[in-house]
Amino acid sequence: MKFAVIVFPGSNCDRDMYYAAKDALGEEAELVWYQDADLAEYDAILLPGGFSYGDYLRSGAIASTSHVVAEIKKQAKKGVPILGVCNGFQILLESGLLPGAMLRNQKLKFMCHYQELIVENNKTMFTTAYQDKESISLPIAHGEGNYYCDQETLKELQANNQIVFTYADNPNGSISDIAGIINKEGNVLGMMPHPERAVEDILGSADGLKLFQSVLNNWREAYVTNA
Amino acid sequence: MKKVKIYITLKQGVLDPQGKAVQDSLQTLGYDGVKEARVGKYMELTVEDGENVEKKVEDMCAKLLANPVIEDYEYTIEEGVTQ
Amino acid sequence: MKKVKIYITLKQGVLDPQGKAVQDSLQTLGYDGVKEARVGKYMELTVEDGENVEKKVEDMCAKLLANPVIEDYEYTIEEGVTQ
Amino acid sequence: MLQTPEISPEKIETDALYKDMGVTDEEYQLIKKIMGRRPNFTETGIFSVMWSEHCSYKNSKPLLRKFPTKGEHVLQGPGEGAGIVDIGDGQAVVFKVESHNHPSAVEPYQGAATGVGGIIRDVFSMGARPIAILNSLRFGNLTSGRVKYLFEGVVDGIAGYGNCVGVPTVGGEVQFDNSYEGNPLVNAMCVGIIDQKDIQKGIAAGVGNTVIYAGARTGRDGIHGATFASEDLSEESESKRPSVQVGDPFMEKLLIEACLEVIHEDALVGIQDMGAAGLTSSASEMASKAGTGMEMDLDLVPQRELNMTPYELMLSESQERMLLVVKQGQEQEIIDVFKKFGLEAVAVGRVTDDKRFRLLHKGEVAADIPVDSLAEDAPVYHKPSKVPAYFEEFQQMEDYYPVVKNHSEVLKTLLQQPTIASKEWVYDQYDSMVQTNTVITPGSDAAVLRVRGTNKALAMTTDCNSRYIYLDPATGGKIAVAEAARNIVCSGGKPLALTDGLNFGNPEKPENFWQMEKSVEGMSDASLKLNTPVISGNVSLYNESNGQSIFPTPVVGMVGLIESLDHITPSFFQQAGDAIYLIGDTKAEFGGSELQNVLENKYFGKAPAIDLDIEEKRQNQLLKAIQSGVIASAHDLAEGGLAVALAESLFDKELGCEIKVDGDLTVKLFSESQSRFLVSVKPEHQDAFEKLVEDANYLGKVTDYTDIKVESSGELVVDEPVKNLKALWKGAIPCLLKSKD
Ligand SMILES: Nc1ncnc2c1ncn2[C@@H]1O[C@H](COP(=O)(O)OP(=O)(O)O)[C@@H](O)[C@H]1O
Ligand SMILES: [Mg+2]
Repeated sequence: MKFAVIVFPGSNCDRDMYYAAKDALGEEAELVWYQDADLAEYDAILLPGGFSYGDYLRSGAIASTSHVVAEIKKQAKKGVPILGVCNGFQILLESGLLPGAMLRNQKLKFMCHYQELIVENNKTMFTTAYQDKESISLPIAHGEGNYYCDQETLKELQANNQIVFTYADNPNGSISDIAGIINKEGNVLGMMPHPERAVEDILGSADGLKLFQSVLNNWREAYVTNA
Repeated sequence: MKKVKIYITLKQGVLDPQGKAVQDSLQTLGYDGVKEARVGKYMELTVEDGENVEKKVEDMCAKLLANPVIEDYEYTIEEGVTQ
Repeated sequence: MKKVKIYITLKQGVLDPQGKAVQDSLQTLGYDGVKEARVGKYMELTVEDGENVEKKVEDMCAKLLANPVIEDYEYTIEEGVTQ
Repeated sequence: MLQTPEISPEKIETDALYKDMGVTDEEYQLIKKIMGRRPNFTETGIFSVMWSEHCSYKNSKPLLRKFPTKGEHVLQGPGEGAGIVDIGDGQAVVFKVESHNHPSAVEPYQGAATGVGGIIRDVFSMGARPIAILNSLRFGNLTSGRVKYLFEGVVDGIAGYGNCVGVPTVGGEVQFDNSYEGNPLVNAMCVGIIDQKDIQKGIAAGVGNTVIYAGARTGRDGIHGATFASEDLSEESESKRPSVQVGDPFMEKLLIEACLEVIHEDALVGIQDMGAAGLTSSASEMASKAGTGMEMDLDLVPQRELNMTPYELMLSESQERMLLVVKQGQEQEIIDVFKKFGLEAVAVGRVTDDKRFRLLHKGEVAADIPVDSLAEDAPVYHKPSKVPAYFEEFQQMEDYYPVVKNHSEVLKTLLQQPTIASKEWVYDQYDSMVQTNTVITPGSDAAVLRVRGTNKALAMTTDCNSRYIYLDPATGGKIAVAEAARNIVCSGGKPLALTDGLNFGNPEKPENFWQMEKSVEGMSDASLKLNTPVISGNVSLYNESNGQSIFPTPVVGMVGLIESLDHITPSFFQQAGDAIYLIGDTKAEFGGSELQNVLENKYFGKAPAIDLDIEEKRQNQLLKAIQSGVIASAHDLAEGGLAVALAESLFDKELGCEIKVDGDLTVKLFSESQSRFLVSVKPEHQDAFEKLVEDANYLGKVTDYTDIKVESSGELVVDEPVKNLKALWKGAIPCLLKSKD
């Protein structure tokens, strides 16, 4: 399987994402500079964390207007798995690929530590390797991870099982403890916690690896075994 | 040149932790007459004269400068300002 | 109640990376008429009527709301606004 | 911002205006002699910054020469952007510490942020990828509103910059003492990794080669920052505020990536960051080091503001700028790399053979100075030194002995002292994990990062107990180095080398100079003994406010090599049933202790003694024991002594312990005797451990009921739920920050 890791000016978890896919998962991965935007040859697209454009204006806002995001939208329509983590999630929100918006953390401070999450939906292509309601531990590292959407959108998210991860102990004020959501079609996942930082025991947890394994397993099932 | 002033505020109903923090600090400093504080953004653009400046400004706000999920915006356009 | 609107801008000459990023991005979007962008803060305070409101607002700005090392501020005070 | 008015050479001399720039009468005469004429305004400005302490080390050079700087692994000692040490496999570790004290006192957020930005540039300008940031911070007491503002702003600034550039902030230290009330210390350290073949130097070699300016445009930021950093802080500094620089971490991130790409271009000859004194120091140093000259056309320098004068262009400290020397004819290769990242890079000058530093502006020569007079040949002073009266008095005092009635209560009080309390409030704001190499995150003795692709890891720490140094700088200097090495050893590493951040008061006061002298001697002794040469460093003098000097604070930043990932050792107890040992002897040593501060609200008497032979022996034995796999956890004893170390060792896993101590309880629990470690050992490893480590005293066991129990002469003298202690320890700083003053 071949992963594209999109690198925006200011992305800084791009290599972490690359190593997760390449070394921890053992698949092919490439860093793709945002201006070289032909994404057709990739089986999955990863939007890494960091501070694209310095998080100036609003986090993810400027990146969401770039040409590569238009390209990502095309791939999303085709059903290609797309994962946005942290700043990647913010870009997905700003570009309308996922509903809602990010506000500053309730305590107005950046925070970085391991946080306990609940897997709320283990039926998505990103989460089948987890148990239903499994409790996992992933690092968070953000200053604007306070997820917000209006009540109508929230009801819709709930009704369609689009809430994939919640915080066991809400650190940032997110509505309904939301840590990660997926689109209705089930191929675009955005989450604030960093699965790519938790893919080896030596880093404190390997709970994030299962997310990448889920993507791989589901891709194999869809394309390899059928072939 | 035109000077465009843009005011971006959080929508009514969206919690404003920063505004709350400002209000709290003001109260700590003894300004207890402050009943509410909301924090938003203020931008000044210097824009070339031309057609449809207003339409363009409206577009820029809607497409980039404000996020309609959480923010409202207003603007004023001032004529021929030299800086 | 009074409604106080405060505009905080970076002092002339102080680097404004945010404004630069906004300008660049607007240009990329095709708004090349935008020659400069500066990003500041906008605050709205709801303040109880009372003596010396203006003096108090001035104080709040100087002591807390703006950072006089790098920022300038202006404000307007509107009468009897109900929100 | 206003333009700086030009002043005629005559007026500069007759009105002695050079003094306003920090140039003395003698220095002015010397400049005149070097120039063979009166220097013009721009030239005077250039001399003033290059001859400031910040750039020339004119007062500290004679002291710095005392440091041992060579060692078998040292690839680059002091003199370049950062020092470099071999870690095997063709790789090397690059590191340096930098201070940003005065800017942070004036504008804490930007001051700290640009301090971080500056030290990162020092590291990637060597060609290394920055992999970690540490810091060392000093503030007044957290009861004052101003101190809280500074503390919060500084931490926010470090986080704001470090998080955005994507270099993890993995460790540091914070102490609070009255002496820093008006003059906080903000020292930042950056660590990088490099393939030895990629090591760059800041030289302007090759006559005819092109000088390229890259990165942010030049504005009127921080003009005279370097001289400002070399003055006492006073009311007047408030009015110098416009000299505060604003950082752009986003630009820095792009610069890192561009520069790390550029170093692989054949066209590159030399590269250096523009730090203190901006374009002036980077350009003149690069030429002076290469034995060449340089000519630059200032009209070509990218400018952010209108009508900038040569003086302003040369003295600006705008951030995120680099200077490169590139082979003639191959400029485009380099420019294209920067372009890819959206960065400006322009040719602004060329390397000449006449050893002169010549600047053109609007068709005229704006400055023409023999380049060596700015760098290598800057004046050096040997300041008078005098033993301070307080020191003699302290030495003659009876040993201080605290009277403690309730040891449990004292332990609780100690755990809530901001200097000892948990710094989680601080480091939770730092992204400590980005780059996914951080194995031991902040909160332990040293941070540990694995070296990707190898089985090795690096341990790193910053340390300096300035109270001991104030009481006795020679002893305190030794302790600072030894303590840093202890932290490295506890994590399983072999100390490799150190970087120093020398923060002192005004060196013109002979008592201050004596403190500098003695601490440098102490540090040198310890570096020699522990085989940790000094490979880089920074000097920050004039740290005073209202005539009061800070405690002498020579910060030690140290990096160690962990040879195998299996050797990485946590600082806290791991499992119930493990045996607890105290390595080392405890004497009644309370001078400069946290307990003295709690009881007397000041520091006096003698600093704890240190014997470097014993220190070395214990460190070696402990490291051997760790490497042979018999140590479950290791923690050094520092402020608050054994009782605090025990409590800290229990917090992470919320375990308990049962230990026995005999003899004088106050001494055993709270003395700050040096060269001691608290370790835990699995029962099956006790025999092996006792054979390897000589001075180990068995104390008791880790338990799974979560109380800390200390028995003495058959009596339970401390019996507290660990949860309660942890809550006090964790809550202390947030609680102080919330309380109104
Ligand atoms: N300013 C800081 N930045 C990052 N980490 C910090 C800071 N201050 C303290 N820490 C972390 O808190 C832990 C304890 O610090 P400290 O009490 O100074 O330890 P020690 O006495 O062992 O040097 C260390 O892991 C250190 O890295
Ligand atoms: Mg320690």
